[in-house]
Parts: sequence; C-alpha cells; structure tokens
Amino acid sequence: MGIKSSTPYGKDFGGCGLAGIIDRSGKSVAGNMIVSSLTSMKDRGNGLGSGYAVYGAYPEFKDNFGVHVMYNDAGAREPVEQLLKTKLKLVHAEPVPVKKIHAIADPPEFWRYFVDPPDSMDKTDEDAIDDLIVNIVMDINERIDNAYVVSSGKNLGVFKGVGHPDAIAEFFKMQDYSGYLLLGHTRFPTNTPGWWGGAHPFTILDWSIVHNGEISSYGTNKRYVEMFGYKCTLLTDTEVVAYLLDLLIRKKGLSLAAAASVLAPPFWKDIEDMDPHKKDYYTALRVSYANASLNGPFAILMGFDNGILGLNDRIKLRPLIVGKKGDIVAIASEESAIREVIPEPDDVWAPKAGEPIIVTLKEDAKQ
Amino acid sequence: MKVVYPREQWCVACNLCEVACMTEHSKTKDPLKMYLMERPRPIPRTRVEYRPPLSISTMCRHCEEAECVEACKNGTLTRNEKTGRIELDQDKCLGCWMCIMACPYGAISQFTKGIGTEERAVANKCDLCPDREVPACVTVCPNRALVFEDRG
Amino acid sequence: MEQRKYVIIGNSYAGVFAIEAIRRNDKEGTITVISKEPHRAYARAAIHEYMDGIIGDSQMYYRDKDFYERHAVTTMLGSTVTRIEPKKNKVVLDNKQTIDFDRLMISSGGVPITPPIEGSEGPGMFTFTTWDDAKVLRDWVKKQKDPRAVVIGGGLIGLQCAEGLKHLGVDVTVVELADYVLVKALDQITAQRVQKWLEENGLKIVTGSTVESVHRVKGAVTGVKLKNGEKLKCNTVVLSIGVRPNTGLTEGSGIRINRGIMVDNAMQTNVEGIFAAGDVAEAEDFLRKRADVLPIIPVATMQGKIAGYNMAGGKKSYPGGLPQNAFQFFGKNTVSIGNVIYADKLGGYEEIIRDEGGTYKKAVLQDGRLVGILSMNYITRIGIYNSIIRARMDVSGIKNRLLSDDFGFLDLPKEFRDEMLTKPG
Amino acid sequence: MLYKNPYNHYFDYVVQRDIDKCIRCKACVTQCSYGANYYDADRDLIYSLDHNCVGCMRCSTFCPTDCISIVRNPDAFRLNANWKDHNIKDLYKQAGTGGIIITGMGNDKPFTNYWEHMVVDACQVTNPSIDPLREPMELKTFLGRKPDKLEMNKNGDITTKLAPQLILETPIMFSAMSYGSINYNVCESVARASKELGIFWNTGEGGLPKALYGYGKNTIVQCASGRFGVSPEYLNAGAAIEIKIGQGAKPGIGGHLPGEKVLEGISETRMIPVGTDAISPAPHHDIYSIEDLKQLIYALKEATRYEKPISVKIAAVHNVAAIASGIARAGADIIAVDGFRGGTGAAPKAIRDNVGIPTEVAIAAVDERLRQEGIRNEVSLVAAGGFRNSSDIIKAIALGADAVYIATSALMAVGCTLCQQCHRGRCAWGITTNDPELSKRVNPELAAERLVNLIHAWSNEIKEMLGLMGINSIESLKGNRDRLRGVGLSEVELQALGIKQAGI
Repeated sequence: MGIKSSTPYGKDFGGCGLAGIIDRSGKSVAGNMIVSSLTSMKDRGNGLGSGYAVYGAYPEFKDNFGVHVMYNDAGAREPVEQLLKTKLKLVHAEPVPVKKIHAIADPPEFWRYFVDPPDSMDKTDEDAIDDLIVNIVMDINERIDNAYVVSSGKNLGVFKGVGHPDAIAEFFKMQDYSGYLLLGHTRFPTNTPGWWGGAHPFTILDWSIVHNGEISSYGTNKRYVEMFGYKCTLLTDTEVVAYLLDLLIRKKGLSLAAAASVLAPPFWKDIEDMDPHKKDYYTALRVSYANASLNGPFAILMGFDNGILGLNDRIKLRPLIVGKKGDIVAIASEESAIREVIPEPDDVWAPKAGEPIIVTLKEDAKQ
Repeated sequence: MKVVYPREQWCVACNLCEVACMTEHSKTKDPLKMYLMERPRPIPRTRVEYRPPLSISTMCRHCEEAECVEACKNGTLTRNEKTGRIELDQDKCLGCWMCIMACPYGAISQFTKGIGTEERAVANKCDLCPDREVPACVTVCPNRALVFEDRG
Repeated sequence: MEQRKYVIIGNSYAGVFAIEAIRRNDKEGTITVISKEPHRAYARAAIHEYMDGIIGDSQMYYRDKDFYERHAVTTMLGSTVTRIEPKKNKVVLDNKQTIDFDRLMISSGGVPITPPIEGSEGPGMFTFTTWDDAKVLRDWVKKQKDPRAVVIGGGLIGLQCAEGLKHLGVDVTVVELADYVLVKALDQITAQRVQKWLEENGLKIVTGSTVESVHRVKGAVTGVKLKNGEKLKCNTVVLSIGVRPNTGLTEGSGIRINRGIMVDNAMQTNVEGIFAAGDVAEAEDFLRKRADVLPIIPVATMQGKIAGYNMAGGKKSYPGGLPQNAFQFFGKNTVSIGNVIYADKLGGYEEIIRDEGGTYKKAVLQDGRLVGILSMNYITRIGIYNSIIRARMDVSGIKNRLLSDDFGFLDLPKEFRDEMLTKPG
Repeated sequence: MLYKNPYNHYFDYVVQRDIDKCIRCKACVTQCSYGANYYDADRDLIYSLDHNCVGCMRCSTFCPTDCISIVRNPDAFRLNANWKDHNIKDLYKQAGTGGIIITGMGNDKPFTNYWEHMVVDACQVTNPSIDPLREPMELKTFLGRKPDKLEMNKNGDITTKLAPQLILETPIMFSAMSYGSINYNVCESVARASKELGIFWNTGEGGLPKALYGYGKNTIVQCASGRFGVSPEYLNAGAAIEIKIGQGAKPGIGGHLPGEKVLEGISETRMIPVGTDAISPAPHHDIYSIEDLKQLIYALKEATRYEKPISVKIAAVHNVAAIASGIARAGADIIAVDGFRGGTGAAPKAIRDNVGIPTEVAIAAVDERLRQEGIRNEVSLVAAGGFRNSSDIIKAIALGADAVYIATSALMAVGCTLCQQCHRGRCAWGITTNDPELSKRVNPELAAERLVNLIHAWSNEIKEMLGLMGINSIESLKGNRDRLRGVGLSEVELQALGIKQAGI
C-alpha cells in the first residue's frame, strides 16, 4: 500500500460509527462489551477500518509507556527497536497476540514495547518526558518507513486494523482485555482505501481519539500543530485532533472544557451576548487558538487516563448520544449501541452542538 | 412637502437632470426622439448653472407663499391645496411673464407651445413629475446632487 | 369658538388672496364678498388681451368656478357698499341692506381719474379698467366704419388699450402729457425705445401734450383738440390717465385716508378689525420706507393675503411693497423691478447698463446695494434680482457679472445661495 | 490641433460619436477633464480632440443616448512581436520629453496570475456544505499579536491579557491611499464605509485630515519615510499604526505626490507648503537595518502606550519571507505584504511593471516561513495588491493571509475605470484629483454606499464559499491550503504556493 503521502497535506475522511464506555468507579469492563456495542453499528462502517482503545489494559506495566508499533515490513522493526533502546529504557517487548482469521488477509505485524524514560532524565519532569515520547513517536512515524506507532500511553492498549469491528476484535483477541474505559470505532472511508494505520483510534501518549466526520479545517489545524513539532503522517484528519488535544491540554495547559471550547468554539454572536467576564474568556480562547478550532462535521470521543470527552461540531452535523446507568456511562453514534451495553439506562440524551460531554473517574477510583 | 433640493457641493454639471426633465416632459419619453423629432422640443424645467468649479441645478421650489402665484395675472399659477404643489396651467397662460418677474429663484422660463399658427409663448416650470414617485431629475442625478425631500 | 364674520369689499386680486388666507387659518367663520361688478373674480390686468380676442372667457376667470363654494364664501356680486359703520360693525349697501362683520377688509380698488374735459360728456368716451369696459369698447369700435381712437394717457393701461385697439384694426393715437410714455414705469431711454417700437407697430404717439377738448357733431365724437393746438380726427376717446384709490365708501367712518386708506404692516387701518389691501391701500414701500399706493398685482395679492391671515388671527407682517412690472407690447418684453427711474430723477444712485444686441439691461445701485433692475428683450431669470433687492445685498463686488445673460445663483455669495436654495421656499 | 507636434501624435484612444444620436446635452464636454470633447456653437456640433482622450470613459458613461464609444486608436504601427505598441509609444514620448515615464494604478503586464490557477474545494456527500442563509457564518477577524499560550489561574480564569487587536467584521480592509493622492471626499467615503462595515481604512502616508479624526476607531494611520503629517496626535488618532517600508507598485522607492496636487487642505495635513512636491525618501533615513526598524516599532508603541497594534508594510520582493520573519521578530504585530499588482497614484512605469513579485507567492512564502519558525502566531499577515474579487480573497486566506487590503477595487467601486492617469491630478472620476470641480464628483454618501455594497457582496460570496467548503468560520480557512488545488502550474510553482495539483 502506498502509505507515504506524496504531499504534506493529505487526509482521508468518511462516515463512521463510534462508541465508548466508562465505569466511573474504575472497575474493569470486559473488552467484549465495546465489541458488541460497536458491532451493533456495523452498517456505519464498510470494513475498511475498525479499532479499539483499552484504558487499563496493562495493569502489570501501568507505570511504563506502552508503545504499540505496526510494521508493514518486518525490516522496519530493527531500526524502531534500535531507536527505542537508544532513546529510552526498554522494559519489555513482545508481539501483540493475534489470531489468524480468514476475514483478515495479510495483516501487518504488531509489537508492543513497555518503556521508561532514560535514567538520565528527572522523573518528576513529566513534561519533558512526555515531549520525549511524542518526539520519538513523530520520529518513527515520519522517518522510519513501514513503521507506525499505534499507541504510546501508559496502561493503554490500542488495537486497530482493516476489517469489520467483529473481525478486528477476533483478530486482536479483544475478549482477553478489559479496562475501565473502552473506545471503539468502525470506519467508512470514502476517498482512499483503508489501511491499517488509518484506522481509529488515533493516539498520542494517553490521548486517544475516535472520530466520525470530516475536519474541513484540517489544513489549518495540521499546519498549526506542525508549528509545535507534530507530524501528521497517518493520512487521515482524525490524527490531528489527537495532536490538537495534546497541544492544548498538555502544552497550553487548558482544562478539558476549555480545550473543548477551543475545538468547537461558541459563535461570536453568542459570545457578544455573554457577561463581560465570560465574554473576555471565550474571546481570548477563540482569538488565541483560532487555528485549533475544528470546522466541519464531527463527533469525537477522546479517551484519556482519567476519563472521556464527547464533542460535536458547532452545528451538530454528526450524531452523538449519551446514556448512563449508575457509574456506567456510554457514548455512541447511535442509541442502539448504548442499549447494547446498558439495556435499561437511567438516562439517554443527545448533547447540544458544541457542548462537551466530559465524564471522569470518581475521585476514589483513582489509584 | 417634498420638493427637489439641489446639493451644490455634489453637482457635477453633467446636465443629465435637464435631459431627464426634457425627456419626462416629452411626448415620446425618449431622449433621442424628443431631441430630433418633437416640435416644439421640450425645454428643461431645471437649469444647470455651470461656472467652474461651481455648478448647481435649480428649479421651482413650490413655495408655501409662492410669489409667482401672487404675481400671476389670471390664475394660471395656483397652489394645489391638497398637494401644496404650485401648478401651472399652460392652456390658461397669457404669457405675461409676471411670474418670471416675480420668481426669486428664476425658476420659470418661457416656452413656445404649439407650432405654426398654434404657436404661443407660455410659462414653463417644474411640476415635480406628477406621473412619477420621484422626479426624473432626482432619479437620474448620478451624484445625488438633487434630492427629493421634505425640509418643511 | 363663535363663528367669526368676515366681510370683504372687492372681488379682485386682494379679495381672492384674503379669502384663501382666511380659509387656511379659519375653517369655521363666514366670509362674505361684496363686489360692485357682477363677475366672479377675473383677470383685470388682462382686459386688453380680452378686448382684442387673444384670450377668451376661460382665461379671464381668476379662479375656477367652484372657488367660492370650496372656500364657503357668500358672494354679493353687483352690490355696492356705500357706507361703513365701524362702531356698529356693519356696512351699508346701496340698497340700504346692512351686513354685519367682525373683520372687514376693504379692497375696493381704484377708480379712473376723469378730469374735466370739454365735450367729454356723451357717447364715444370710454374708460378702461374693468372687463365690462373692455367689452363695451370692443363692441363700440367694431360698430365704427372707420374706427379712430385717441387714447388719453401713455401709461401702461393706456398703451395696452391702444395695442388692443390696434389689433382690432383701429387707428390709434396716444396722447401723453409727459415727454415720453410709461414715465412712471421706465427710465427715459427704455421708454423711448418702447415708444419707438410702438410707433413702428403703427401706433401714433403724441407727447408733451394732452386733450383740451372733445369735438362732437350731433353728439358724436369727431375729433379732439390738443393743448398744443393740434387737432386729431377720431370717433372714440379713451380716458386712461390713471386711477386713484376708491376710498369714497369710507367717508364718515373715521378710517384714516391719505392718498389711499392708510394701513399698518398688518394691513389694518386705524380702526381695529378693519383692514385694507390692494389699489385702495396706502402701505409701506420697501425701498423708500414710506407709505404709498402701489397699484400692482403682486402688491395687491400680498396685501390681501396678509390682511386675510391677520383677520383670521394670524400674525404676518407686510415686508413693504416693491414696484415691479412685466409687460409686453407687440411681442417685446420689458420688466422693471424696484426703483429704476430714480437715477434719472434724483441723482446719487449708480447705474450699470448693458446695452447690446437688442437687449437693454440696467441695474440701479444705491450705496452698492441693488435697488432696481430694468430689462428689455431679455427677461430670463429676471426674478432673481427680486431676491437680491429684497436681501438688500451689496452687489458692488459682482458688478461685472450682474447684468450678464447667464447671471445666476453662482454669482451670488455662497451663504445667500444656501439660504435661498437649501430651505423650503 | 493645428499646432500639434507630430511626434505627440501616437495616442491610444479615439472618441467615436454617433452624431445621429447626439442631443447636444454637452455632458461629455463638461465631464471630460482632459479637454477631449468640445462644443462648436457655430456648427452646433460636439467634436473630440482624440489625442487628449485617456480612455477613462467618463464621457461615454455619462452620455444619455449612448452615442459615444471610446475605441482603441486603429492607427497601427507595423506589427512587431518585439516592439509592441506601448514600447514604441513610450520611446517616442521619452525622446520628446527626456523624462521618466510616470503612470498610475498597478502593473498591467500579462504576468501569470496565480489566483486564476487555483481552484477551491467543495463538499460532496461525505461532508455537508453549510448554507450561509440558514446557518451562522463567521467572518470576524482579529489582527494583532496572539499569545503563544494563555496563562490561567487556579480558578481557570485567563490571566494573559490579549495584545491590542484590530477586530474586523470581515477580513477585508481598505489599503493605504494618501490624502492628496486621493482627495478628501474619497478619504471620507472610505472612512465612512469602514465605520459602517466594522473594518479599517488606511490613511496612507499623507496624514489624517482633522475632519476625519472622528473615524479614528476604524483608521490605520501610516508612518512612511516622508513622515508627512506625523504627529503624536496623529499617531494616537487611529486604531493602529502602519510603518510603510515599501509599496507593491514601486518597491524600493518612496511615495511621490506631485506639487500640483498639494493644495491647501493637503498642505495643512501633510505639514508642507502648498504646491511643493511631496517626495518620500526611498528608505526611512532612520531605518537602515532591521534593528532600526525594531527601534521605530517600539518608539511608536511607546508613543501610543502599547495600546495599538503596529503594522509594517513591505513590498513583495524576492526575499520577502525572510524579511517578514525579521519584521515579526522586530516586534511588529501585523505584516502587510503588497504584491506587484498593487496600485499607486504615481510611479515610474519601468518600476511598476518590472519590480517585485506577485502577492500570491509572497503570501505563500511568508506564511510558510513564519510557520517553520513557529512564529506565525506572533503576527497577523495581511495580503495586498491586486485583489479583484472575493475568490482572490478566499484563496489568499487559504494560502495563509489573515486579511487582505484592497485599494484599486475600492476605487473602482467609487468609479475608477483604470485609465492610469492618477499622477496627472485631473481624474475625470474625481478620485485622484484635488481639483475642486473634479473632487466633487465623488459624493462620499454615495461612494460609501457603493463601497459598503461591494464589501457586503464580497463578504456574502466568501460566506457562500466557506459554506460550500463546509466551514462556518473564516479562521478555519486560514492557511488551509488543503482546500486549494493548482491547475496549469508547474511543479515548482505548486511548491512555491504550497498546494497540490488538482486531481491529487
């Protein structure tokens, strides 16, 4: 597959289905749950991409960065491992267990590496450590042919590829995983053939994104994050959302809510009507981070170590539904997907355009 | 009442008000035919004074206390009680020019009505284009140097 | 409010304007118009054109037929007021009928001056101030086999009558006492040119003399003898040496008379509630700042209007009369405004004259201000001078432009233009 | 005509008059400020002196019977692919006068116009287009330095104070045109339109007439090498200050206002004597290096208590990207880049037609360079020079401009027909003249309306274009080269513009 973009501005887009489940108490939810939720929306995808993110997948390595790498060519493994060994401390390496099935033809190779920052680094300087990881991810994606980082967060496993959600789940043995937060995505790319790296979720560090829609502002956003060292190499617009969130939250220090209002800012006419304090607040956000605002139709789910964010574009051109029962909250493209995992929810609703849904773990659930 | 006021500072001396006036008061309502064929040829009821750099177009002001009406010998000029406009009945006009003498705006001119044996000099002045919502000169003025306003 | 009773004596220019002014301010009061003449208001100043047939009845009526009805006016046409009783607020008619008034306006006009001339009693003698005068004279001359007329008086009315008679085929001689015609309206140069033009068009004019006696054979006029001894053969004599204010009806009323009925700037006489306007009134002259009788239409109408407003409770002040006249003889136009003859008569005035290409234009300045304008054969926009005179504008800076044919607002100061042209007229 | 010099014979236009349709209204006579039409009373005919005609079409426009057509002089030199008509005529002119050929308006030579080689993307199926008639569509634009990061306190309140910004309701501004080069009425028209539109106009280097101080909130005051009309009061009168280093029409030389155009009001505003040529030095004599520019930027910031953004305007030249980077680092809040199709009131023709580079590539280069250096947020980028319609503007913003300056098109809205005679001060359309008779041909009331109409029309078109791209806010178009494709460009050109070939 022609993976490398011939120009720096490529992207892919399409219609999709997405689903997310979180148990706010921190209890593990079985991997099968997200699979059945997503599979109920099979017709939202076309088999050209599905994927899952599992937060809490690796309790035994929970303090190490878990780097999933996809190799389109076995020859790419050596330089990656060399890089990881050089720049980081490699704690553990293993192939990601898969099951060869008929529905998945010619899959790439997947490896996962659990790494620590080098001893030379100050372990309390989390920013520097995170930056290092990000740089290494960008480096691999950009520089090493046929190698792509699938995920790079702690206690996070991401499993994605070309195939329907049930096939991908079977291939990656999703039944073997469980976590307090699960994301799933089924893809319907329209412009380019699906490829393994283009399947969702997209991740950087703990951030993982699943996305339904099209980022019309992609060029603007991409060129913006590139100013800060991010490299958009995965030929899909969703990738940029992950980087934007990392940039806004981790580097610019915005709260989740603030970051959400940068991605889907209030309209100026609404800002005009706000009280002076709020008006200044939203004006400053919009003006300062104008290049980070997302335009075009989208529904996104973003997972992070402490919770999940659901967000729609400003005029709600894509579906997003929330349902909850007790500590379980599910967010998905369709209500059916919610009822698949919460048959009798206490509440189901559709958030307003641009209104972020933020669900975090309860205080006592954090270890 | 609404009358036409000149705005001297914007008059560009293009004479289009005069052309529009003549055309509006012609039989054919066509500037070319008006000029080439109609006899008598209409004359403008507004007058462009041009003394570079100044120019201005002036016409009847339809005065509240119209001196032309006061000077008119036989009631050719009357003030329409309903519209406030000063009306001139050319059929009645004797051509005595008392109105020309009296009008402080110099807004009334002599016009030879009819041809041949019908030829007769009568007074002529702005009638605010009774068939139009806005007088032709105002409509045509390219620089808003004529405005149709009520400044009463 | 009680209905006010307005009575207007006279049904000509001043009367009509008074009616219109009263009705603008008072829709309720009653208005009664009393006129000696049987006609509804007509164009008194056009009787010469009527006489020679240039215009007909439709052009003679000053206002449309339903004018009186529309203004709720009671007309008493063909009635003559003989006496005014201010203390009883009534007027007495010739048939002894009395009419009550709250406000009275006297606009009884002028009466022709008829000096005693030997032989003037009897047929063939005419005056020329009313419509009926014109009809009678026309019918008379049409009956003559060889109509020959002598018009006594070379003033405006005399000459207009003479022109009218000429058009009717009458052999006309005008006899004027002064050295030239139109002596009250024009300066010598203009007057002589007019005179020449009249003569070129077939009028005979004798100046510096007057008719001493009228000669009759069997009662019929056969000629006149002039003071200078000259004898003129004629069968018609028109007496038009002028009019005087018709003030007879005020006798014994206590209303103050000089030449005419004296009025203040509200057009009110010395008797409260009684006003006067038109040719009978003596009011302030704009330029000379003294009272005078100014028998011209614009003055009559303005006075009538102001009297009307004030009678109906308004407050309008007379700005003073300004002599102005526009006339034409045999197609040539002359206009005079203000004091155009003073330079001739008094000195101390400055004259600017433009005399070229058949056009004669003269401006009279006093202390740099325009006080008079006279123009022959070019009258385009002549009225602008009216406003200059009224504004007492110093024109010494624009003398060179003042009389040019395209003189206009752009020659005048910006402030003046703006004042004139940017505000409602 | 009798005494004409045969060497001056080679004129460009002929006034053709259909005498059958002429009604002798003399509109053409009074309207021609170049003496090309006159009325002959003896023959009751209107004639033309064609050699005086500049092709401004004032007469034909005003002719009520359309009896006039201005046509190219059919007089033809022998065809010569090397010696084109204008080469020949210019040569003769110079042989006659010994002078530099001065002209007005922008470069009219047939260089490649890149706007015409870029096409815009639209949504189909996968992404709904947005209907601007039914959905909000935002064009509000902020010009000025943006913080790299907003600092927040514990309560989540933003503690960073935004640098001063110019807030535009639509990303279009009226470019610098000095009082003097255009007359007061045109200045007022532009100022009025700016106020109504919620945008900005630029005084140019001629100062700000006192009577227009009321429009200060919508005014960018310019400070050029001549320092005409610059005073503390002036600097504080506007919403922003622009340092003019160069102008697209004549990079490398200063402004030049012929003395004939320096009348009383201009003299007072510019603080120079009546009738003197107002010639700006080619460089600012206090700016011989980028450090000097920095000093001036901060001097102006000091003078205005850091309350106003400072813009620096440069002509688009070969090294524009590096220069812009330097300007950004020197502390400018806005950089205006004026391409070689930008207009002028007067410039040597040789310079106008041969110096500088197109706005399109300049903007692409500057935006890319500032991004590479990670300082794009520190400045706003304004593109200027030759914008003819809303799609040019859309493309400029997609290439990376925050907003655009328009001037020639603004003057055209007021009546300009591009006759290129601005330098003569006899503009028949009353724009680039201070002659009282001609100046009044622009009634600010009417002209402002036309300007407002134009900007409304363009803004609506921009909204339509955004809508079809599935974008409802202009900021999502900024630098979004992904939505542009090139057609008919070489690979190098595509690369310079940073866009893909159509179909890829």
